[in-house]
Amino acid sequence: MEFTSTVTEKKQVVPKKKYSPVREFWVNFKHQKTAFFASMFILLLIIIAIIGPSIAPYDPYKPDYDATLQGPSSEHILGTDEYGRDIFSRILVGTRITLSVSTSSVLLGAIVGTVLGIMSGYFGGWLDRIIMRSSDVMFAFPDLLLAIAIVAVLGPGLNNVIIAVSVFSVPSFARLVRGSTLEAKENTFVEAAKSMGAPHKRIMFKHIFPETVSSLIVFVTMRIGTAIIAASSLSFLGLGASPETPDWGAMLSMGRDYLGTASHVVMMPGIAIFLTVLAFNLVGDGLRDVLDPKTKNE
Amino acid sequence: MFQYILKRIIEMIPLLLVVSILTFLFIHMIPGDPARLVAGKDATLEDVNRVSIELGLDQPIWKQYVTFMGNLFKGDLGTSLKTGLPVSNMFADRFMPSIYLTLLSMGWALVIGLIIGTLSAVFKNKWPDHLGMVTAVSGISLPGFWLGLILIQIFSVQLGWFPTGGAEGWKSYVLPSITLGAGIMSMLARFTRSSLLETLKADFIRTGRAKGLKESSVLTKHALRNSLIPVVTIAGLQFGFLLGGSVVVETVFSFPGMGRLLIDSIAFRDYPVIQSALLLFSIEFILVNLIVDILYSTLNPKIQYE
Amino acid sequence: MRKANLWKMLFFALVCSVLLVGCSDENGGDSEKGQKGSDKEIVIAVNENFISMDPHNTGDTNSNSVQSAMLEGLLGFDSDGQITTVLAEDYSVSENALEYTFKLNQGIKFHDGEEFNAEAVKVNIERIMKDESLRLNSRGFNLITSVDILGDYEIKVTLKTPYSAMLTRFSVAKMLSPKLIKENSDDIPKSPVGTGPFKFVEWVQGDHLTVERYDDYWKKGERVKKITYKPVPENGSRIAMLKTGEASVIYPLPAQNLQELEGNKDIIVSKIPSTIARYVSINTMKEPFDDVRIRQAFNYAVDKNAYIKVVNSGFGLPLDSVIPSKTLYYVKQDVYEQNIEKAKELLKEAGFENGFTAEIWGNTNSDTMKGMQFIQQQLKEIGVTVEIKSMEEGTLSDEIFGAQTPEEAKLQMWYVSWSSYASDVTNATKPLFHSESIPPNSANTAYYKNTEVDSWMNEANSTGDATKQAELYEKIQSTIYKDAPWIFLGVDELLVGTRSDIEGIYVDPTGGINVSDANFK
Amino acid sequence: MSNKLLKVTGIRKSFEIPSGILGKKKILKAVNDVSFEIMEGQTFSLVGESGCGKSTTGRLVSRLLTPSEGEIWIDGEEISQKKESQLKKMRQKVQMIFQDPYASLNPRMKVRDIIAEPLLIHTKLSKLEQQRLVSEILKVVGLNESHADRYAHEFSGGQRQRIGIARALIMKPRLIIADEPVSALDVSIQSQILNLLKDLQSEYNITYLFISHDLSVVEHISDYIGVMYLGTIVESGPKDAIFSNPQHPYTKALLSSVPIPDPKLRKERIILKGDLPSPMNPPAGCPFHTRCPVSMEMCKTIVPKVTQVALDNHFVSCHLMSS
Amino acid sequence: MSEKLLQVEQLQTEFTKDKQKIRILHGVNFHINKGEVIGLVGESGCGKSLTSLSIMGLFKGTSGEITGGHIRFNGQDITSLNVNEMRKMRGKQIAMIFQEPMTSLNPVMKIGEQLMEPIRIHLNLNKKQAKEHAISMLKKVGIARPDEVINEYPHQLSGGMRQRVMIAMAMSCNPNLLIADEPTTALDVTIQAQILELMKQLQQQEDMSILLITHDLGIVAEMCDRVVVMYAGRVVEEANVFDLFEEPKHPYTRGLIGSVPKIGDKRDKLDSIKGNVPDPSDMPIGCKFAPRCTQVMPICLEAEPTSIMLENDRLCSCWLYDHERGEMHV
Repeated sequence: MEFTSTVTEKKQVVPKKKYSPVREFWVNFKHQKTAFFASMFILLLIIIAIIGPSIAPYDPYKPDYDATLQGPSSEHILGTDEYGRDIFSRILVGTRITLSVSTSSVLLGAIVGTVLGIMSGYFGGWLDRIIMRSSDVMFAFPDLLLAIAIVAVLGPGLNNVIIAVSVFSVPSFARLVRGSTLEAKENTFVEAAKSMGAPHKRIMFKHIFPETVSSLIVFVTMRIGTAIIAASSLSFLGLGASPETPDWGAMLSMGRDYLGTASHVVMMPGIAIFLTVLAFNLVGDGLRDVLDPKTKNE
Repeated sequence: MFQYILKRIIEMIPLLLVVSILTFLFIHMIPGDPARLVAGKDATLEDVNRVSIELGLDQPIWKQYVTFMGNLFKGDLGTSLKTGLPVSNMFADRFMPSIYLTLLSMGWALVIGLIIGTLSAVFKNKWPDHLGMVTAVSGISLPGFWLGLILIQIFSVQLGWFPTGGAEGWKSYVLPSITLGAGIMSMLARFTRSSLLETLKADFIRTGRAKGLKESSVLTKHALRNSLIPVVTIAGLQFGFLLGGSVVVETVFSFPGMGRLLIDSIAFRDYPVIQSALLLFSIEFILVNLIVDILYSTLNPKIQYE
Repeated sequence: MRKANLWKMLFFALVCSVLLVGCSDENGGDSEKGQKGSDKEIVIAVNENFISMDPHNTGDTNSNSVQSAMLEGLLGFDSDGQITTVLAEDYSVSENALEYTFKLNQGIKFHDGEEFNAEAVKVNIERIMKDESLRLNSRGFNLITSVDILGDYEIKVTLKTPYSAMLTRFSVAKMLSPKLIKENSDDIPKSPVGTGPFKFVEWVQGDHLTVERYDDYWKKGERVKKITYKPVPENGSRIAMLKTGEASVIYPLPAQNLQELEGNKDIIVSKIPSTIARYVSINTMKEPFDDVRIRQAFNYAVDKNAYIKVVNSGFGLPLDSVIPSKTLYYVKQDVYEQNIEKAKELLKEAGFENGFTAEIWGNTNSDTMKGMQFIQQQLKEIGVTVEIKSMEEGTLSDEIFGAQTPEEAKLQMWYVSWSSYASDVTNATKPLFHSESIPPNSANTAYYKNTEVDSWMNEANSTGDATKQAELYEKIQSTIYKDAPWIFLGVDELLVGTRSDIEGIYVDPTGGINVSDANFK
Repeated sequence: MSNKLLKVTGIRKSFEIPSGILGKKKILKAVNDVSFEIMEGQTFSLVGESGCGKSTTGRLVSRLLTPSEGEIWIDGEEISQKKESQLKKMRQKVQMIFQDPYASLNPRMKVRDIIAEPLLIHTKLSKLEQQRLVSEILKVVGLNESHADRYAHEFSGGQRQRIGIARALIMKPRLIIADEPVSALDVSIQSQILNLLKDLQSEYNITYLFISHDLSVVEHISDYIGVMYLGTIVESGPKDAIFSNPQHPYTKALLSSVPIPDPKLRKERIILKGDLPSPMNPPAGCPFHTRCPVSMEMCKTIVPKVTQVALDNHFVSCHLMSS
Repeated sequence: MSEKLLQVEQLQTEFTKDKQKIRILHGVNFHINKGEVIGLVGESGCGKSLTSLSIMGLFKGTSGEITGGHIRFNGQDITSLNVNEMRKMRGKQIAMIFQEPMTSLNPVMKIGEQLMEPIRIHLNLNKKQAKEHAISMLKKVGIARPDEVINEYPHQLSGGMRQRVMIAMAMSCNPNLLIADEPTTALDVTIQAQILELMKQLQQQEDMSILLITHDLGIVAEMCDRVVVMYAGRVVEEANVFDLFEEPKHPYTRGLIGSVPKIGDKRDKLDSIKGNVPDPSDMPIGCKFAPRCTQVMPICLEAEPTSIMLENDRLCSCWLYDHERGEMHV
């Protein structure tokens, strides 16, 4: 057949650089300076999360009642808290808890939300209506009451904080994913799969889900920031992690009484939270520019 | 239009009924016995049981619900278990300040958010964009109570410009509304930016330029209005959240709002107050959605109400 | 509708919101608050919302404080928390502790012009007697069998059984205008009418409550024109208000912020020993806490002075008995001074050389969480690992009182505090240590059961003889202290911040704010 | 050759369209009493302007949609109301090719997996066997093995459409429903694909239901043609009959509207007035009467019946014919 | 008649992607006489739309820029105009209509408002006059109830109506040149026929020049006086419409015409051009069409042919017609 020549036509031209999707993403992402820098910061955080306990200069739990509320000094570079614990060590050790609580709660929320959202968008009809109306109710329902209920039923503790925070994010994820599902459903390749007789499960997870991934990733990074703040707000209301845990949010809320007298107790974890949330949001912004098909093309 | 609004309001009723049942079940499922809390720490079991009967808490839940709803239809929100005051009385003083605070926060967040977002989109990838986005993202990244406490330290204690709290006079609204609006402003700025960037790629923008329009009129007359549609959605959603009150901001600024009342009531398991407050929030939420829909139709002529 | 220009609408919305706020400004009254001069007002910032203005149904200190500006009882408390006469000129108790006779002051009028007399007292007492929903009803008043008017200004109250705290109750039960009770009882929780130095003006829920000088008050004196009470839950905000002068008095003054006020000549800080005992109750029926050595070891493990320094920012006294020092019949005990060696030895004797794991419960209050962490740190020294479970108040109370029998109880340790009137030693002991008070019945969360102590308490309650009571309470205190059903921590010292241009305001050991002589200097 | 592979009789499909946010639902009659049949190995084309219901008809036949009425017989089996679970056999026999080669291939799947997907769904073949079939089919459509491990977005439009065809071919279908398969392609590529489709037909005896708006393409590929207007077939018949002897005024106008790529043949066209009526609010009587240059009074009220024009299966629905 | 209205000379246009400049137009040359309809044909990606955007100076919001050559309009080099001067030119002297009448109109503005914008800017009319003018324009393009239509929104109109509105808008200031970029591609054939008819009619009425950009050779044959064929950012052939269809010179043009199915055409197989359009960032050396050409010669793979004037004022860029060098290498 004459078409075979299509293959040979490129012989005399320089081989074209066609990247795999992952590679292409990476190349584009590197151009996003701020986002790239922010993601390096997050990488640093992850490293700290892993090795934090071993590089911490002091035992983050060990009190020293003779050296409480000391300002930053050469001995304690970020000062000490109300029990004389080294704030720097606590922040280092707390990185793991803070990051894992926020990421796991967001991921949990994302998983549940995604499944609900895809089903809602894909099947439509009464299922859609039920899921969407319930998420409306969830939106209207004060987060805190939900948190209290969850913590009340499950008891306090980090795991339950994770559950509580993830429950908050389920409706948002469900909506987001439903939106992109409705969009993805319009793709002819979905129809093509249907015409081949592909089962619903395959269509939903093989064909539709990947279409939602890029907006999901963007949203996840942004939600992680929200989750850190949500978890710290729970601490503020005393519903968070066990109080001795060097979770940044808990440090922030326990330390707030000392804002006037020993402000470093609040400022240091506050700055840590701020920078981390900022970094996640910047990465999310960058990812959006790279991944979102709507803003991607020049 | 009027018919449409009426229809929407009628549609609210079954939804609210469902919400009321759900919330009623929900709040009764949370552990905690208001009778114990009413009776006091030093009360004996006997006292607690008596209080329980007195407050009608010994009744089956459905009966309590029927009583509550019955009173509600008579316009009676019930009596607070904690204070013994009519719930409507407790809401009266807090409702308007909450509304004002919400409007103010929303107002400035909308104006500044739109300005930052527009500038960022127009100067995409130039310094105003970077500056604007860092400002915006910072707004999201600051924990509310931290920002609030720092604002108090600077503007109340150090500079003495604004009171530390309360809800008397416009001055006392300044700091809480900044704290509350910061996150929303940021979100709106970001949405405005991306939405505007998208609109600026639309064909009709090119048409506008092909007509010989000035770039400024292309932006204001053609691009901005189109890009407001998604922004309105986000704004509406946030508005709904704000109306529910912000516990954190209300606590930091000792602001007499609905959020703190709700929290105090939750802590006390003050069922009638919680129930009424949740119902009120739901109504607000639905009304805000309605307003957003109407705003939609003014922004987007494609959507029509028949 | 579609014609409407969006920008116009947005602008309109903004203008509206500004206007609305502007209006609220006018409604909110004058903005000149906190200025000097006795015709101005004093602003008092407290840490929590007021719950109710019904004096017969109040359990919280702040509501009591506000009420005390407007209402007075037959009896009252002096600045040390001991009972004095107020509306009653004199009183007597029969020997069998069943009959209480009051002679009333004359010429006193309620704010609404009603006269204060025996009839008015009877209306008040009968209200409490009959209405079971009132908090005071279950606290003594349901024991009343009759209220007899002996004269226009003399009245006798008879009890079914002796109740040693009855005098304290009469001090708490403030008198309301009989007209209010009879005609507008719904208004009682909102706007009470009494005989006090100030009368009710307005209560904006969640924001403030204002009272105004009652010019016909029966005790003459110079007083400020107006007092406004504001609930300001955030510590930092309260202290900021004091500094900026927005508040003339703040209570409680957060101890950790005291340093901020150092060298500030405009602010006077006063320190009052309180009747608030801080302790950890230990479930004495649960292994291994049923061994007194373990409990004593815990007590030896804790450094009370460090506790006061770290948790209470240096303000407080060690709890050196089962009741605070201001409480009636208090007797100082031998304090368990911190002695890690001894504690470890006790543990070893009890068979826990290598320590064990225990759970401590508490509410979500930041002070509680601080205290629990401290206990955790201290017990770690003797090898006991403490897990902190902070629970939201309602849940916590369900967890504790949900257990119908001691066997069901999951509670091991509870970080908590107790406060009673200085004059009310019964309330400071019976609900906490009497075996009848074991949950769910009442607050004996140590599940402390000592038949001897039970009988001493019963005896003390049924006698009107003060010497006898003092004797019994001495035995009760020393026995319980040795049994160590608690980790005895400290007694709070209350801190009040006052602007230096204010006089005549003091806080009593229970935390009540007395303003009857409040004025600008 | 005389085996009827597809027979469609009287199918109808309506959609409910919510209008506005709360308006009353409107009924869109997308397909309104459509009947036709295709002999095995032949090409039947549905041609018409946007909104005429040709694509809906295609999707009804492929049972992506369920008809409200009517029968669809494929290879002797009636499938119009069968449930998805009962359609497995039919799905193997009938494959689709779509208009947009960009959207119809999952951008996140390798070409290999795209083509093998029907095998994965319908067969229990081993990975190896699947891959062998894929390589085979790639050659058939003019691609080669090295293309299999790339992603669809790395290909040009024509190549993508080849991938789409390969996917349709792999199950060795009897019927291919091609919905505007070349309208998104450049002319030079369009001819490649049309030629390929023709070659495949003669090689594998495939039957096509070809859907297009482009009369010149349709003329080139079809054996039989059905001209659709507002949900109904107004004229149908063998290609030559339709093109050389069009009877329905709409067919005539349509033919006349097509610009001929030859400046010497510039001619007076029949320019229809107005726009297509909304299918949500179709005119009474003959659906075409609002734009028909020769409409009569009766056309406004009476729906014309189908009449046979000549012996060779040429049918027209027009009052001009029946009178 | 042969007065040159627009001359495009050696036009080069580039885009920047990932900091790399990609040249899309490589020295495009052609001209338009007054009152002439020129067809610019080629497949997607050949640079025909970009040529029109270059003429209009519509690069705002893209990274495109003109990096070489001149565009003379009435003798004036418009590539040297500043932003403001160019803006005043757009819509007044050169107007443009686009492919998608749906998205080319602002969905949230009334037709009247959008129509009045260029009128008010360029003709200095007051609101009332502008409105009258707008209504008259709508009448001119055959819209039945112009008074109502000006108060309607784009979505309330059909595709054909919208394109009429676009034409009315473009024609409202009496431009000398109308650039129509695939004006009927999104429309149905019967509507397309209406619009083409309208354009023809208006062109004759106003004696306006039209640059008609299309991929549809049928439309070209129907509408144009002269045809410019583009391939890979270059003009490969230019000729009178009759000559071009009669005897296409460039192998590409020939392939293009051969691959279009014609009604009444009895060929069983269509001609086709093998392969695909090359990627602009990855162009072959020599003649860009060489890899797909059926008559490729060795020189084609080495050097790019230049434009050669043939009989009847035709131009063609192909080595086949360069009798000196072309034959040397055969």
